Amino acid sequence: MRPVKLRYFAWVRERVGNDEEEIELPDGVADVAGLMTWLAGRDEGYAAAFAEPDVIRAALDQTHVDHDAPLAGAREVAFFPPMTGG
Amino acid sequence: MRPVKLRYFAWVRERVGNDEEEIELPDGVADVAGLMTWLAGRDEGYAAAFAEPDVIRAALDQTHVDHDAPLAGAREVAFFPPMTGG
Amino acid sequence: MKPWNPNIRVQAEPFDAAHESQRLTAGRNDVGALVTFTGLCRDEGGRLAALELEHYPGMAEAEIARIAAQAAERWPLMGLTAIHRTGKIAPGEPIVLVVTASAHRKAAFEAAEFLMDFLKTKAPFWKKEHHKDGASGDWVDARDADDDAADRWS
Amino acid sequence: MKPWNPNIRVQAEPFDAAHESQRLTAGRNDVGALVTFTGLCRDEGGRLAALELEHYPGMAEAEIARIAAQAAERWPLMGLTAIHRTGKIAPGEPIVLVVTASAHRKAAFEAAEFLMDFLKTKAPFWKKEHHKDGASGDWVDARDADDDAADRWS
Repeated sequence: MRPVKLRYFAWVRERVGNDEEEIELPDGVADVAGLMTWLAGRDEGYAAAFAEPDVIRAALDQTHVDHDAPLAGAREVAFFPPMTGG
Repeated sequence: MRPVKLRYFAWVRERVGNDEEEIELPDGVADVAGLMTWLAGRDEGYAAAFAEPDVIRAALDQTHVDHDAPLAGAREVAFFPPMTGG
Repeated sequence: MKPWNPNIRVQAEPFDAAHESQRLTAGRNDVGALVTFTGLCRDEGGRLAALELEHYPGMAEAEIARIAAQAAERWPLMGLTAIHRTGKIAPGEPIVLVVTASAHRKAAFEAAEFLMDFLKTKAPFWKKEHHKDGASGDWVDARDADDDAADRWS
Repeated sequence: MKPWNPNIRVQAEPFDAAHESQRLTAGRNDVGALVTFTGLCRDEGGRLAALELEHYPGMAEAEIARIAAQAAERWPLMGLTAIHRTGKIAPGEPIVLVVTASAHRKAAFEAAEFLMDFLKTKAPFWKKEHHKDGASGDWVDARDADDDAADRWS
């Protein structure tokens, strides 16, 4: 178990009901996809946020990553919908 | 024979030694190419201006035309090098 | 070419496109082409009262810097500015500015389009609609056309 | 879309790119993308004292209007400005301005590039170089790259 900061943006943030939190990364949660599955099981809000994980984008330490990216070493993990700036 | 205004620009103007003139279009000069051939025979300056007719662009009444365009009806004929504005 | 650093900012305040453009050419005689792109908030036929721009502080600046570095590697640029606003923005107001300077127009145009295509699809910003009837509307959906535009550069 | 007329000018005086851009968006909330291209006089590594722009009065304006009409037919534009200067222009000074306004960036970018490609190859302007050593230099040669750029739109 090690501490990780989680950050949520846009409708992921709204559904989770929080913009950031510190968690202890559970053993067995090795990559981004695994973390989303684990988060979806926490409560209804998280379940709604991560109901369609394929749509969610992730960043490790403020860099875009794919869902199979290992969490090893990451201090900040962010989840958000596809970007719509510009 | 009918009067036509001729206009020259850039190095065509410099070689001809004149920016515009009024001429009587000789019988037998029917298109832009024919007019260039006739002009090239006038003196050394015109010969230098029209030495490479393929390079010269022409406009009839301020609209770009090809060298086979008939002169019939045109009041203003302009000759100039390829454009280099912008 | 003179060395230069991209000018990247994420800010709530409006920007002055003219001033930002002039900065890239001031005091130099080797810039032949300057392209400025301004993205503005539309009212969508009178429906919208505002757009609200959320962003990921830190990553937004870092990601724009990564996109700018790619553009600078790909085209012979002499200057590059990218400014993205955050917070509530009313219709008619500017949201994003990209300025590129180069000796020739092809590089300046292509780099500006490249920057905008990747700002749209990679920079962590999200738009939410606020409607004129007072309702807080939906988050704007990502457009497939924007992904296609970004894909053409790969 | 509101009706609009292209703003086309051929003039010796400098232009104000910021003012011309603002004119296309002032008082309206449907423009989402504004592209401004400024072409500037380069000193070619310190060699040039000035460029002198000769033009064909009457035809220059008419030809730019024809090019603008083609752009307006091809892209859903909400405004278009094209200004070309004439006479002697010093390094660092602007020569040409194109501004395009549209709902989306693709149309604004493409129309601006189209306008510049055809201004270069079809509008009757010619550049002569004036050298720093006092010599009146050569007429600038037309570039094949400019013809190629124009050909890609056909």
